[in-house]
Amino acid sequence: MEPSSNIIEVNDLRTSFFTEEAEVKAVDGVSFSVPSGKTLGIVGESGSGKSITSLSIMRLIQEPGQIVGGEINFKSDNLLDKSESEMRRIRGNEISMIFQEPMTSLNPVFTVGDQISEAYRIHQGLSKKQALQKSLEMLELVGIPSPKDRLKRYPHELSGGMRQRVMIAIALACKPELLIADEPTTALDVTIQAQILRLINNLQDELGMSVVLITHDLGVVAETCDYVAVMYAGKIVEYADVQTLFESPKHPYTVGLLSSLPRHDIDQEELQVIKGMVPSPTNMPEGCRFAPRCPFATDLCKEQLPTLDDLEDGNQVRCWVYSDKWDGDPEVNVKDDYGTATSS
Amino acid sequence: MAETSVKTQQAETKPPSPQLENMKKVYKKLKKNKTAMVGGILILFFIIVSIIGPVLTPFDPDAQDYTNRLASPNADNWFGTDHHGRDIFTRIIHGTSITLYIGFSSVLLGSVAGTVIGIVSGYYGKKIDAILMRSMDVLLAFPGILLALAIVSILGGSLQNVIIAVAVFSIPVFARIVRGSTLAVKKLEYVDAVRALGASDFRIIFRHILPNIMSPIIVQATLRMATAILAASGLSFLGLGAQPPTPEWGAILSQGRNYMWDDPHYALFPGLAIVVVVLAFNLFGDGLRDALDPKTKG
Amino acid sequence: MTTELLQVHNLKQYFPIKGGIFGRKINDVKAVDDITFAINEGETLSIVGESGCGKSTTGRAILRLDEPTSGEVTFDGEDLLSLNKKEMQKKRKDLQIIFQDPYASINPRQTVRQVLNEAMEIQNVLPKEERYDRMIELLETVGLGPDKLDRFPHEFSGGQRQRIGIARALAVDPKMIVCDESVSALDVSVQAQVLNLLQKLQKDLNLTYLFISHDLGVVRHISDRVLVMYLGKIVEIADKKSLFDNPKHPYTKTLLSAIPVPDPNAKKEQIVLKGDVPSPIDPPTGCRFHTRCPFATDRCKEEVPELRQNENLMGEQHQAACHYIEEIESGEMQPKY
Amino acid sequence: MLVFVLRRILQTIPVIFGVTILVFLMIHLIPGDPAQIIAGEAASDAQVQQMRDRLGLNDHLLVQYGRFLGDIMQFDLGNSIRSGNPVSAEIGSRFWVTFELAFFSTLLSIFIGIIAGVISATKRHTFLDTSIMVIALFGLSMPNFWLGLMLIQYFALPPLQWFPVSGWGSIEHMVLPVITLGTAGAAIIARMTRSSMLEVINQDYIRTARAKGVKEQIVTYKHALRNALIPVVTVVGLQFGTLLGGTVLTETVFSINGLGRLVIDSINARDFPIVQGTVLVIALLFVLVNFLVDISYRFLNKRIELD
Repeated sequence: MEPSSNIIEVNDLRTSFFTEEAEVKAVDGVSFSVPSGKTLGIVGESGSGKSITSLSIMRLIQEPGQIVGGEINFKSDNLLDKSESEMRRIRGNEISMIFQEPMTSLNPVFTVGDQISEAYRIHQGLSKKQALQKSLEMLELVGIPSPKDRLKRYPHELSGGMRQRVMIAIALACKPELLIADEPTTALDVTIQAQILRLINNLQDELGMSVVLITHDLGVVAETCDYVAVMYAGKIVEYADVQTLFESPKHPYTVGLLSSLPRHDIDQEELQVIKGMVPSPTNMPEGCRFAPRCPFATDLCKEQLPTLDDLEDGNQVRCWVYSDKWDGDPEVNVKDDYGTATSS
Repeated sequence: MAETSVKTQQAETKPPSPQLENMKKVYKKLKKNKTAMVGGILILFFIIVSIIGPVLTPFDPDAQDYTNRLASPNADNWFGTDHHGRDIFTRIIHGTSITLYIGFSSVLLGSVAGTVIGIVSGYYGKKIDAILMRSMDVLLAFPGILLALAIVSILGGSLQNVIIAVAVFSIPVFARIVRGSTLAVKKLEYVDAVRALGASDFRIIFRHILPNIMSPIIVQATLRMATAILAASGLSFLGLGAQPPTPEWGAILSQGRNYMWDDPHYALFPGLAIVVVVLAFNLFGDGLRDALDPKTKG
Repeated sequence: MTTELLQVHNLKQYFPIKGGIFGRKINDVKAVDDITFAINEGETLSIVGESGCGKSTTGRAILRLDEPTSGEVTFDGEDLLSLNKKEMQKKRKDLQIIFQDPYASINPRQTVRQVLNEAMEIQNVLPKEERYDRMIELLETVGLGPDKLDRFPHEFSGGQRQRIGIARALAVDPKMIVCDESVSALDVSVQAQVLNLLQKLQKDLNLTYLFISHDLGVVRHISDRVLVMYLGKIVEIADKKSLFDNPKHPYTKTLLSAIPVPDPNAKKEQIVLKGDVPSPIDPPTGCRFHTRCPFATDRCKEEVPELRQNENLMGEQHQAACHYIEEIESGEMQPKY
Repeated sequence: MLVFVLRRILQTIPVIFGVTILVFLMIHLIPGDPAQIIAGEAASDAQVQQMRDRLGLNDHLLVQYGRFLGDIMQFDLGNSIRSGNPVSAEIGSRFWVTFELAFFSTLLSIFIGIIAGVISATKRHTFLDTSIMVIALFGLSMPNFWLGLMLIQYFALPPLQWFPVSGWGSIEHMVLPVITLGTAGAAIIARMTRSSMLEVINQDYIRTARAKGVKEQIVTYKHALRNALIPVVTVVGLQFGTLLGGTVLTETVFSINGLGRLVIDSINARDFPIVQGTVLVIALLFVLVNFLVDISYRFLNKRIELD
């Protein structure tokens, strides 16, 4: 793999929401890149800023939100420098997006066929008839039974799983190079989730596209992604390839998250917990944002924000434990000591 | 959604009652809403005028002065005089309380009856619901003012009958809104939770449903004041409501109509008074709706 | 010897569908269709399944939050469905519920104090003077400080609200609690806190749980026994270990295989089912899973499989509703994908 | 769809019955002896008795209602006390005037209301938006009889005299009454359209359209407006009813010989058969309009299952 062939590179992205009282920094200096043809998973709990990150890439942030800084380099062009009409040519054509709620993400008053063909008509200037023909092929591709009949259906006549397939058909209609999937299976049952994930995976291979998968489900990440970025309170706290991340998680948050997850495939005595709760975006802690919940936190953590640094084994971690400045127990091993640290 | 945690502010001091707390919040939101404040101040102004206005006016609303008939607005008679030489400004001031009284009592009657019907219908459902809602449909089949007209034509034209008529045509409006809200609240898990605790229907309705549907009722009642005042003045204008020489605004307007050609002020001012008071309730109702709507951020 | 605290016999919950010109009943949603099971005192029985399988409906029917169409629900030796309204209201003291949505399950206009006080008032658990101390104790039990007593729901996070919901249920000293997707809406880190709390409470107070969830990870963690539902029917019931290590029904197997594991090295064969869950209005004949089952035969289309046990293949408490448990196990029947 | 239409018809029947019962009871709800009241204070006992016979007031209430219903079926609404003419004829001769007035006013309010509402929503929080909403609020707050009088004052009386003061027939006659009657409706529809647009614009499917690369104008006018207008349809239906009622005042102000004035004149003359008949006709017309609105709502709103 050539290291330079990243389809997209996000540098120091900052997106804020401006309320009457304050600026809420939903995404606060996020950087990552997606190697061509690969899948990057962005995981985080609610309020971590993962969805806002994805909408920022599409430049679909609505009032009172605003991208306040950073770069989004897509194929060596900075998307933040593009005009709105240039951006429109990219959306749905070179970069596409699917969303969490298949029930509400399709327009209820247009047929499935209308909604898929619109993409062809905008980006490829096809006639209505040609566009419908292409839409039909697309419905077949995403595995919808009796596609000819479904073309004339309205969204409410389809099940959740079928609607998500239609969403995928719309997104992939113009064979984009990058697909952003924002919690695409969260609203679906597990057996349907398995279908949709497999479909995205197969189509990724077939079309050779790159995928950014936003999710809160660590299982989904482990099964579908090549690289993982863990977000917490508007920042990336850890980035690694999927093997490394799950085998040797470094950041206390990642470790805590993994050990608080009840699993169906192995027995666990008691779940480790991360104490407390996600800080309010209007009231962020000063130093490391995880410090108030972190069992290892020292004064340094509470005062200064660590940077996202490269480690030897390929992880990038935003944690003082791994720096020269660390003022706590020098012998500490986050992964092994997490349980004992929380109970004390 | 971001989870918000609120910092401990007052661990020791005794907390205010929930109702007070809530009202404070609504008030804070209202204060930010300029239109609502304008509406609220206007309403307050009209209420004050209706109480102390009659004392302050220099003229007797019924004092006739044929030497000073149909005078145009001037320093003494700000709004001019009518065909009996009565001061129109004084008459409008005296009419304020009548207007507010009609609006308030008809809305009160209509909202109480409508709320009872709506809650019973929404909470118990099934047959009761079907029967009550079909009856409401029948009432709604008569365009508002026509229903009021029919009622007044039966009972005869008087202030009291206008109130009854306007109240009756408000009932189905409230019943429908309350029924819809009741159905929505009834589905919420906290209602199931108190049912699961063994709460009686009475408790569920009065402690858990009614307080949580008050917002739409209050908003509707405020907006309905506007409608009621318009309807009542319309009936008086048609000669079927308050009868002369009562200084009711619609009635004054009705008489002023005969002198439009030469004395436009006669019909202008009572109409303006109606516009302003109706506008006040509409403004305030809109503001209340925004303030009470949990969806709008405060 | 364990005693059965709750017995459910032939429970059916049909919701009528009205339609046609006259708006009369034209069909039913067969949400729960003739299920029988029991819960032992002090244990946690979980019901798992995908949306629309009838798991929540079962919980609500047992509590008579919706009146069941038919069947028998015996709780602590008493037939709940034969009680009149007043008697049932009294009985609710012993049988509580914790809901899914932490934002909808507490009256937004009540403070924690009012919520807890009302629970005790309805069931007349304690004299007025003693309630305050009990409330403080309850808050402590669920891990909230006494300073939270006069707060409103909107001042709490989702996890904290769920703790208030638990405190409300505990306020009347119930014997059994139905947890209806009680941790589903919470983030993982908070979910673990609430799960641990529920387990601790069970131990301390000898509670019996009926735990309804779609998350098999959570279910494995909290249950003693597990019941799997599909389209209103029980397809498999077993003790936890047996079910997760040795699932017998093809649906259970697919369900387990479909869940992503947070371990990229866990090589496993994933069975991906075709199609959607059929409508519970006109469920498939015979075995309801036959339309999606890779092993289905003509027999499955016609004959409804009963829950049964095979001593050689499954544990004592393990039952599955499949005609071909043995044939699938021996490899005699191969899946047709 | 057919099933829905048939079912809706079936649901309308009890409402129509309810309407006829109420209208029938009108005359019986009058305090005192209806025969005495209709015949007049000065009538002799014999005259009252005669009136009683004429109205059939001696029969059982149910018998009277049966007769009333039977008569309605044959378009027989009795005879006017004043003129002696059949009520149906009196109504028939004026029906179209009122219908035209209400119809054109509805058209005007839909046209202006929707355009103003959409402009307001798309230019949200601008001066234009605020102005439109302030005007709408005034439109909503003005009694239409006063608005009518003011329009006459400034446009029909000297010096402008652009339009006739009263009457009905030509386009010039129609302008002022239609504005008078349509203003409140336009205001309500504008407000409704605006809030509906603002709600729709936040929906997930609008985000989908944007993510597809659809132009903002097309997002607004194709994806959003189609959905936003669905709830507006119901308001238009209700507005038509309010308009029908409002004709009473408008016709009085402009001296238009329609149903509204007929009602007022008849109330004043205690000509109850006419009042009854007119109220019945207007109510039934409103029921019919609501029925049509419900069907078109169903037709527009794809989300509702055709159960």
